[in-house]
Amino acid sequence: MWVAVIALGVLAGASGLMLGFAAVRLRVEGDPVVEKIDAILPQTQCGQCGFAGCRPYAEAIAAGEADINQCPPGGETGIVALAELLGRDPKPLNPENGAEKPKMVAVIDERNCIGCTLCIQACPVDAILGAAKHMHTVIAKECTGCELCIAPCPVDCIYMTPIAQTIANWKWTYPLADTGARGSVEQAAA
Amino acid sequence: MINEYALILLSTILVNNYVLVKFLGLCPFMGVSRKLETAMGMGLATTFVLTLSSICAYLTDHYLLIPLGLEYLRTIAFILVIAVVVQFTEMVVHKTSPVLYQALGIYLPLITTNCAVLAAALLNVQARHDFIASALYGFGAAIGFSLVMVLFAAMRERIVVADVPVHFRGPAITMITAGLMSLAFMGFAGLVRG
Amino acid sequence: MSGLFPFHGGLKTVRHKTESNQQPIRWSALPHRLTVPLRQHIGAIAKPLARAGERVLKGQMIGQPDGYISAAIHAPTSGKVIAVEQQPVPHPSGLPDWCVVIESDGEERWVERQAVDYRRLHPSEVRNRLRSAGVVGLGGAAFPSAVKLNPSGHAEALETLILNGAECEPWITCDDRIMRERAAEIIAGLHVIAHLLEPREVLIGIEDDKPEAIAAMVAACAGTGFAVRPVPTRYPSGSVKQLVKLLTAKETPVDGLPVDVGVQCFNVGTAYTIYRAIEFGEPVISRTVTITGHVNQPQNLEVLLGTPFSELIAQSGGYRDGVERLIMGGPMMGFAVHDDGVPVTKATNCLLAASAAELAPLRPVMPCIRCGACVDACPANLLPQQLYWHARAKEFDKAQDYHLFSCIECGCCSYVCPSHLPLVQYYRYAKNEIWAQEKEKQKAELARQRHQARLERLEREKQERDAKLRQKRPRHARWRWKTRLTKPSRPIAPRRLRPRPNQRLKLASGAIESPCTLKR
Amino acid sequence: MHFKTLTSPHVLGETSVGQVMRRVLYAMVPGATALIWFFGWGVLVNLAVATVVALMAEAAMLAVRNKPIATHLADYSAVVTAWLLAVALPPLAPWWMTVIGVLSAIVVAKHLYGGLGYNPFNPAMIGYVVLLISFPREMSSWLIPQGIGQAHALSLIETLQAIFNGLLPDRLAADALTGATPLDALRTQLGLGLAVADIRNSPVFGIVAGSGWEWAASGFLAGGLWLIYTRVAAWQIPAGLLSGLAVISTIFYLIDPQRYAPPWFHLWSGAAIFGAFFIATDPVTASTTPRGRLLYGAGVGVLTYIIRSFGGYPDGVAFAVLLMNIAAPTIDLYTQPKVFGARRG
Repeated sequence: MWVAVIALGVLAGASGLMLGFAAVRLRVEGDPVVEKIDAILPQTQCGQCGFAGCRPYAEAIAAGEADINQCPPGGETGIVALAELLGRDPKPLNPENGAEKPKMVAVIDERNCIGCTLCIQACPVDAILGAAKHMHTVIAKECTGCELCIAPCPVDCIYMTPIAQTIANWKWTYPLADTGARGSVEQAAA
Repeated sequence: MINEYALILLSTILVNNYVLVKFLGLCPFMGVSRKLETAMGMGLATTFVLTLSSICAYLTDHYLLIPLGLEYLRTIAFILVIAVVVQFTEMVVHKTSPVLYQALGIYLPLITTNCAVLAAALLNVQARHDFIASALYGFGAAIGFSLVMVLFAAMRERIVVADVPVHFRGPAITMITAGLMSLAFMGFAGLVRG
Repeated sequence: MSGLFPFHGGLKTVRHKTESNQQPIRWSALPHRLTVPLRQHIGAIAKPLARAGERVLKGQMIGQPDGYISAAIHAPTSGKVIAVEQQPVPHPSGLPDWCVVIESDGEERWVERQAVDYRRLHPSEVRNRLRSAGVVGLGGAAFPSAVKLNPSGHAEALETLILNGAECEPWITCDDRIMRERAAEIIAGLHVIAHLLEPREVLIGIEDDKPEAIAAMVAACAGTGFAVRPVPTRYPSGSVKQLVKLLTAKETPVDGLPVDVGVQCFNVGTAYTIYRAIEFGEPVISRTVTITGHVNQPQNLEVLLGTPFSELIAQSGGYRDGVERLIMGGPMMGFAVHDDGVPVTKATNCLLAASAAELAPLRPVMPCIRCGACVDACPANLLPQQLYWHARAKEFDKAQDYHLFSCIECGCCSYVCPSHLPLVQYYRYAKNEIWAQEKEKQKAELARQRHQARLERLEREKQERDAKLRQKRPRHARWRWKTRLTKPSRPIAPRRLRPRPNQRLKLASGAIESPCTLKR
Repeated sequence: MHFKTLTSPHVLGETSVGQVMRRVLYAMVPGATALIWFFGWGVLVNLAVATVVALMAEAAMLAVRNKPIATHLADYSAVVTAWLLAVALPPLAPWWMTVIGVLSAIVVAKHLYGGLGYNPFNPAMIGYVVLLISFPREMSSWLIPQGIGQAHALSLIETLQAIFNGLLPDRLAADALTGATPLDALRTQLGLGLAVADIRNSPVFGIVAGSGWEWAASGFLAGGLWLIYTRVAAWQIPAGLLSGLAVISTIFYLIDPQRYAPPWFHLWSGAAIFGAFFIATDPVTASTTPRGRLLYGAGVGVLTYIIRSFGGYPDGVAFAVLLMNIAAPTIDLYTQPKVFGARRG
């Protein structure tokens, strides 16, 4: 009986030593996954995920503190991409963080703006132009639609408008009659 | 001698395929074959582990268990050897390609519990293979496993998008497909013993 | 090299050319009101020069090119500008675009035009003249020709210049008529192009179902060293990549242009407009349009840009009964317009009034059986059934692995598909989605950089404020409330003035702040 | 005037799925008539039963998936599957076997994956393999091939009685019923150590391969070539299969002529030609790239030979096709044709 215990003990000890040596030689530092997660996030810096921006949310996901379905602007495609990267199952968007909305742009109603610069400080990407006691306006191209400027505005003169569809950003639609029997393939009138 | 080894390879890869004829290693077969890249990564990792552990199992059995008459400890010793090899593989994979390490996730350490690995070791002993034969046997089993998994992954990537009835989507259609695949493999029945 | 190098795939279609290529080109009547779109070319929309209420002369520039890839827009006739506003334009979306609406006064008074001798001018001067004359490719793409006439960007000299008179799409005969009636002017235009690009050889590709046009062009080319090359009638031999392969055996690289293999291609109509712009100083204000299909007198008309489609149909004897669709362009690549009130643009080469006879009967769409008929028909050597499979499943990265962007949307695959699948719309949908995602990614990257810059600015301002604070207070102030355990180098997440009501705010991991530093 | 907007191209060719499948049916007629001529009315009855059951099963599944029944039935794909399966069954196979085979083909192998175009496995072969594995005895009981009018042949009524309630006319000698197919005969006698040469002069074998079989095979060959000519089936698959089978059987034949049958025997016997032109060329389950089809066909040919010579089943075409169906998606991935303008280096 003793022979068995000793034999297995020796075998376990030897392999333990070998593994210890291999662990030292094959150490891995840093974790490039955070960069990859940050690249998938929509960078609206809106904080709807409960973190102060996209980068902190990415770090939280990498560290496992946050779930992958807390980003409404990223929407369904964002969650699927994150699930694919991290090898997890895609989950529906967490309603507590807000619902997925079409892309919006903030617009300042210039009749009511009093030039208090509170929205300028709140905007995470400096997309609002203006100075103290001067008229403010939103740079439509830069605005990510994060809605952080709406709350601080004392006169509530900022509202969100969907991005208008022009010939430049019009897109062909998904063919309707996929494999159904309806004869023709109707092009959905814009 | 040569065609005896060739026979071992042909038998383990096609005829007595570990997954579709012997029904071993089904959990990673089902779990990791969702995407082709991860299936290939898993195939590679399993080939590395299976070949190495077949060899180590043979050495442990030949030079440690039989001289000391401890044949009854065979299963525990083999599991220990396999666990060591898997741990080593996990470190290598984590070092060489973190993306694959991230994608495989839990299934990499799970190779330890993969019944194909232990089965290969035990069957080697049972068939009294010599050193080269057991290495080839392990290698052939792993190649068979990886080949079928890669083919299955490519099929699943096509089926996941097919117009499958709602109730059969996901694991249901995957199981049916695996069943039909083993139906096809039954064509080899009776080809080669072992 | 005199041989022909057939391309893979392609279709033999019923030509329907004789319906409209019997009569010569006639001028269309001067319309009462012209709606001239400012976006008639690939590239930036032209900047409007005219204002509402202004009087303009025929040929006066009303749209200035904006940027390098753009072209000018001119008033097709003299008259009063009523408005510069959004009007319906011929586009698959049916969305309006910026147009200059001119009410013609019937006098047709020309702005003063100045001819020029291109041999003595510096090539860039000639190119600017063409650019301000609004010369664009009239084959259908409407790409500003001045950009293509600039040989500087490419290392080796131009090997071959091809004049594209193939006109492979059924029903369309405007190039055919132009070649028959204006061969000499086309060759003169070709001389200007050859002068600018100095190619080693000049070929003119014409499909062999147009013998009269070939004869006319051969006669006009006598003694010029230009070679007319009849090519077999096979759709889409008129597509640039296919015609280049057909005549020079060179394959345009997957991600490149024909000029990368030393070949440049121009449409016969474009050569004619170059001739008019150089010899007569006339800007591009009209073009030849084929009006054909289910109309009483199919014919070719020389039409002022901005003329509504309905007027052209009226001048061609009106619709015969049973017209279902009005297609701008040919049946293979043209698109159906919503309303026939939209104006003619530089890209309008044909109006096809299509009834059930001309159109495919609406047959049920069946699933793809991977029969491979589309693989044999695809002139770009693609796998349309795999592209369809991934486009349908919205797996756009896989669609790109199968070279989705090499698809020239010629329609051959949809034509031969036994399941009548709208394959081309799947590919257009997938391309649009990929471009949109690409734009989204760039926008997100820009937002990330701006956010990063803002954090660093805030951090810098904080450091400066702390430094100023420390200088004002004497050194002996030992006691400090502020205890900081974080490493100073990490950027601290910006504190929000009023935290959002419904979120429990999590600090960036690792930073512990005591309340004193919260004063802002 | 306001118009409907539809996407280009606005004109379509004259083909349709129905036309493709109907041409496959026409191409099967010569081979099937040869079979009926040599093996009696049983083949015809099987064809009828299979077709009826297939159409009913297809209609039922379409109704369940609430897809339009008329349009999908008009594509004849269910009829093609039924005929492919019925031709492969023994003439006097009981009716319920045909029903089970067709149901497993149409319901399990085809509609469970989403109907036409989505099934990874060839439905007819799944049906055949299910029957082969579940009812080995009935599946290997073939008749001695002989003309309809000859003495032994069964009349139509007797055939119907045999199929529907299993009654055999007493005048039939026992072995007449359970005659083995040429491949079966070859396998069993090879097992007994006889040389191939003298095995082949027993009555079962005709000029090239099995006596009745070679005419059926030639009939299917004619139909198959017409399919290739009308571009319904891709030429690469039969070319790959027949050359694969020919090459490997020649190699083994040269190694040991006594032990392995000659290549022309293998080509003309069993379901080789029928499989090459009708079963393997099912576009949905086969590989879809030109080079991939050659590889796919060669794979089926080689696997057929391996199963025939070394395996437990007389004819390996069914298993070989299913095995290559498994490999088809992977083959498609790695045999993409070179795109227009792809860089040389």
